Amino acid sequence: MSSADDAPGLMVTEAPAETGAPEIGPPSPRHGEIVDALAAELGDGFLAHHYSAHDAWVRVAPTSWRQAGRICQEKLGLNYFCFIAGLDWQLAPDLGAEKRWDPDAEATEDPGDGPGNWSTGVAGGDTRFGVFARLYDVIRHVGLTLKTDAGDSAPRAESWVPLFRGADWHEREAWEMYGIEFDGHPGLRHLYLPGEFEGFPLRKDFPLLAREVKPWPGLVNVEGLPGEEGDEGEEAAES
Amino acid sequence: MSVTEQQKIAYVSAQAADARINFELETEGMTLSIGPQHPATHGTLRVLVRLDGEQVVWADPIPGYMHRGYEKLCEVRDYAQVTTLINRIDWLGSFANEVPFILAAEELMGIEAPPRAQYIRTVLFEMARIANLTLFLGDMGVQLGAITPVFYAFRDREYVLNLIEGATGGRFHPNFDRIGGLKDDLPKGWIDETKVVMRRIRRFCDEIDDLLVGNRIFENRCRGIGVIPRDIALEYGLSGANARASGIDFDIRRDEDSPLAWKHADWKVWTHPDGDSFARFWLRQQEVRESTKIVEQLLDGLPAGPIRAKTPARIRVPKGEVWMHTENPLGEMGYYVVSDGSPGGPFRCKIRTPSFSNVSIVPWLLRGVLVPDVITILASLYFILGDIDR
Amino acid sequence: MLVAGTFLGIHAAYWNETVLKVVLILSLALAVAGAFVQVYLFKMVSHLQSRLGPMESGPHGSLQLMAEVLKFLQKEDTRPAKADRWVFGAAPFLVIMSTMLIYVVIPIGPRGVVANLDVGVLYALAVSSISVIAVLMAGWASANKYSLIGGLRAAGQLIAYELPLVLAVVGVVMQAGSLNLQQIVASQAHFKIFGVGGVGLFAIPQFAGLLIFVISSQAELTQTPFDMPVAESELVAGWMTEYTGFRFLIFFIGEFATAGGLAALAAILFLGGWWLPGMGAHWGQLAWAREGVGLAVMFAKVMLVGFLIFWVRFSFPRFREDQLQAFAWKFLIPLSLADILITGIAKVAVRA
Amino acid sequence: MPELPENVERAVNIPLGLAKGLKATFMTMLKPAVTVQYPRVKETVAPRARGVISLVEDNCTVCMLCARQCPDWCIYIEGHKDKEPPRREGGKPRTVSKLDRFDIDYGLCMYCGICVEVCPFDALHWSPEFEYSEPSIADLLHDKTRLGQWEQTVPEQPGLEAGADAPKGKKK
Repeated sequence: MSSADDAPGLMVTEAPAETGAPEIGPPSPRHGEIVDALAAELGDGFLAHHYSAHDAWVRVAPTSWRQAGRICQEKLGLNYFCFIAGLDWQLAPDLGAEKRWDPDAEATEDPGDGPGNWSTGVAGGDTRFGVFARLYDVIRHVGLTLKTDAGDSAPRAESWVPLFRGADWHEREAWEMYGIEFDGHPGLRHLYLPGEFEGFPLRKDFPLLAREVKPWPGLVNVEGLPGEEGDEGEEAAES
Repeated sequence: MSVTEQQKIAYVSAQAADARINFELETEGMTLSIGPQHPATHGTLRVLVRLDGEQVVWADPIPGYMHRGYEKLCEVRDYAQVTTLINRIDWLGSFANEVPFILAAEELMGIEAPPRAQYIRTVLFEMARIANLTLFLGDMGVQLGAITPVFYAFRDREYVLNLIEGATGGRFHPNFDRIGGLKDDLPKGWIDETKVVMRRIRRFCDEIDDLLVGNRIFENRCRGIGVIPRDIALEYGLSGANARASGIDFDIRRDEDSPLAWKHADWKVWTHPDGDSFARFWLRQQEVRESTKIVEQLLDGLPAGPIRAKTPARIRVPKGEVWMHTENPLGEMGYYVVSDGSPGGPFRCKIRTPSFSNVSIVPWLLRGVLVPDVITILASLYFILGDIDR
Repeated sequence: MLVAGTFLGIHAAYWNETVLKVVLILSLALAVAGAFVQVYLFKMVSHLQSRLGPMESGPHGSLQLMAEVLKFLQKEDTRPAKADRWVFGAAPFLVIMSTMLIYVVIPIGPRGVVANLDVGVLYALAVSSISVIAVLMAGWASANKYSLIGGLRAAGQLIAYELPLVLAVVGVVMQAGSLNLQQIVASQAHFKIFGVGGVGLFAIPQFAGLLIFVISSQAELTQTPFDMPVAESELVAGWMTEYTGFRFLIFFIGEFATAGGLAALAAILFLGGWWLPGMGAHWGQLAWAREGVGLAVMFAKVMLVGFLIFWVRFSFPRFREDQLQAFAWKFLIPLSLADILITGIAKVAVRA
Repeated sequence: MPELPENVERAVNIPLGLAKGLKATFMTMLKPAVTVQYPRVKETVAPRARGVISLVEDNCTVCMLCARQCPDWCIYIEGHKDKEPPRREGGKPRTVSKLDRFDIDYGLCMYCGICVEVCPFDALHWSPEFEYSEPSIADLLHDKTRLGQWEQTVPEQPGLEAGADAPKGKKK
């Protein structure tokens, strides 16, 4: 089965409101029906969609996020709430070759990065932060991933708790890990981390302290021969 | 087994409902903290419970005592290292954690494991399920006071773990799955040994039938306790035996055309209309029996051939996103892998674990319940702390 | 000096006799409790669960009881700061007192009984219910939330199961025509069913009584399936949570000695006590050996009932609090009343 | 039972159910116990069990692949270069890396087996030995002599199951 390879280095943001020509057709008629029904219901809230060999993605405007969820739950039969989670598209600048623990990984300074121009994944997205959810229909065995943008600096999104009570914990976790505020959530409080924890761990710019403190044992330190100077014996890592 | 009368369930649900009403009265009750060190919670989950006499008025589980930050760790490791990491999420059925992640990576890379590898993956997947659920069958007994079943469970589970160690090298953390197939093939004589152990596990299930399922006291403690209606189960995303106990006929092994070898064996997906603790227990017991049948049929039809497809020495997963989920012993476990095409590990790896959703229903479920029933309900939901906290 | 009585054929001054009786009771109670713990709680339970049990202390784990007692003795005997000092200290000894008093009336041979009271059965059951007060004292005095709940639950349960215990005995007493335990054993000896002599067990006509008695004694001992007060999964050890060291040992001995006492009562009332078909005949010179044989028979029957208690304890889950009470009030008591009714009718109509 | 069993069928199968439970435990009592009394009787461990990693020192060319791939960063390697006599006489003396220090910290190791798998020169092997616990955690750092000693406990792997392809060269 061929997995759809997006155009390499998708740099340019997708033009909004244009549904983007799908490379391949819907994996099954059921996926096609759902996406078309959603497109009809949401009108211009329906920004982009994408099909792969097995799955379907739909990106909706942040304002019609809860409406999309309600349509899926009530009209399209996708009433099994799988999960909600956050996304952070910023490439971690300090995870360069050295810290990437892969000596021949080239530096990941991607010129295209910066506000308003993120290389986001499938079905695109314009802002750094995003929220994505997965719903499933247990009778017709079809699933759908919904995505939306949450903004660059102070991410916000509409809460799904009025639709699915199970979303409570998931959104608390997304708030705790990414700092995404969910409007209409009964009580955004810490789920995993202690009360006085500052910072949002899953953001790409949050340092992983354990690896800062300890030097990486993989650095090659094989001293050269005593007599030689300069040639291949000296790349012991004092750099 | 006579099915509970509808009005008995309605009575218990009504009792739970009016307990919720008097919740607003805010009587000065006793706040009890069950956990984080408590026999009823599999690991360090703390459930804050406010009592009015012996009845629970408000309950709030507090996870996070074992939060290891898996999703952050996956972002700084490459694919082989992530596999060693993720079989520690649900440490009881640990091979079952590796499979969806590896399937996701294979789907992104467009690699298909050879049929023999798919068969052996499914066999080890089902043996992880047996190892996981036999412990549950014994543990549910001990939570309700019967000390003997848990010894039988550990005795027979030991044979399954020895088999897993014989094939993979690790009893609890096999780390045996590779992109494109498995690390090695089965050792000589493994199949016949497994057949013997499967018969022994079925005999264990019959013993549990005699000891617990047929026991009137056990029935009194479980029937009509912790009733979860179908739509509430869907809303909270309950999966696995917890969902099937509420009448949701949903099993990923049968409903989705996963590349593994479940479609080559005929086995039955059991559901139960009641949605109470007894249904969840009884379902998991049937699931163990079905798993032993799957293992036997797949081992009979094991195709010959290579164990691993050709993969490039340096794994480079192309850019793209995929959602891959399987029916793990505890429920639906899935990985949403985002790859940016770099040689390192996944760019973002969302891990959807079954126990996280299964426990998120506890605040709704525990209202209006007696203290001893709190233990029964927590035991019947059967969650593992590694799953909740990730 | 009071008239020196003869006890077991030994002529001794009055206070010597008392000392002898006290020694007999203590050794009897400790022997039965020790046998129960060593044989059943350590070894039989392990084999029930397909494991070996303690094997390190003594050949094949035989000295485990000794090790256990020494362990408890050398443990520190703590008391919670806010505990009610005197009440906390007195509770264990009250339990031991109520247990030892049961052994006073238990006959182990034609002349082997410490006090052959005419109201033997009534006395034994009355004394065994003192432990309810001790449990409440322990629960309240340890100033601990869990022991309070445990103590209250235990008190409710012990009282609820006192009734069926007593009612089950009434059938036997009506059949034997006397409250005196020796009389009961004697009447079982001459008891004929449909003309067939020598089968002298009240268990046969009073089978329902035996069932209720054993179930109720299981509840009196707060053992599974009635061990809600000491349920580990919620309350750590019920009212005994705060007790350690010597005081806990006293509770421990009390619990198993009561088990022995109730098993002995069941053996006497339903299984014919020390009687065996050959016991009544003329033994001539060996008359003194009759007590020894009686003791052996009695011990065997007590171990049989004990086996039943522990076998049930490790095979069943536990009742919930309200189911436990409902089972006593709505099922056991009506059943025992029905049993008394039938015995009464049989007694009058058939001269059984 | 909260309420009396109405029909006789339920009244019969309640004691029957309880009796079956008792029978189950009683039958187990008759069968032999399964406990293995560990210090005196030792269970045989599967030949593939991952107990401890052993090092064949002269295979190792200090390529640092294992230290780099280890997820837990628990392999510490130091080496030096020196001259080796040429293979063929008259040839140029070869420069070869020699091991100075090869420590595995078993306090950190999670026995995943990546180092054994990734080693191109077959210098690391698994041995099912597991009785090397230490009173102090610092002693869990095994140096290369100790890792060498584990080498003779590496078992001979039995063959593979029927229908499996022949293993390609590298002995895991």
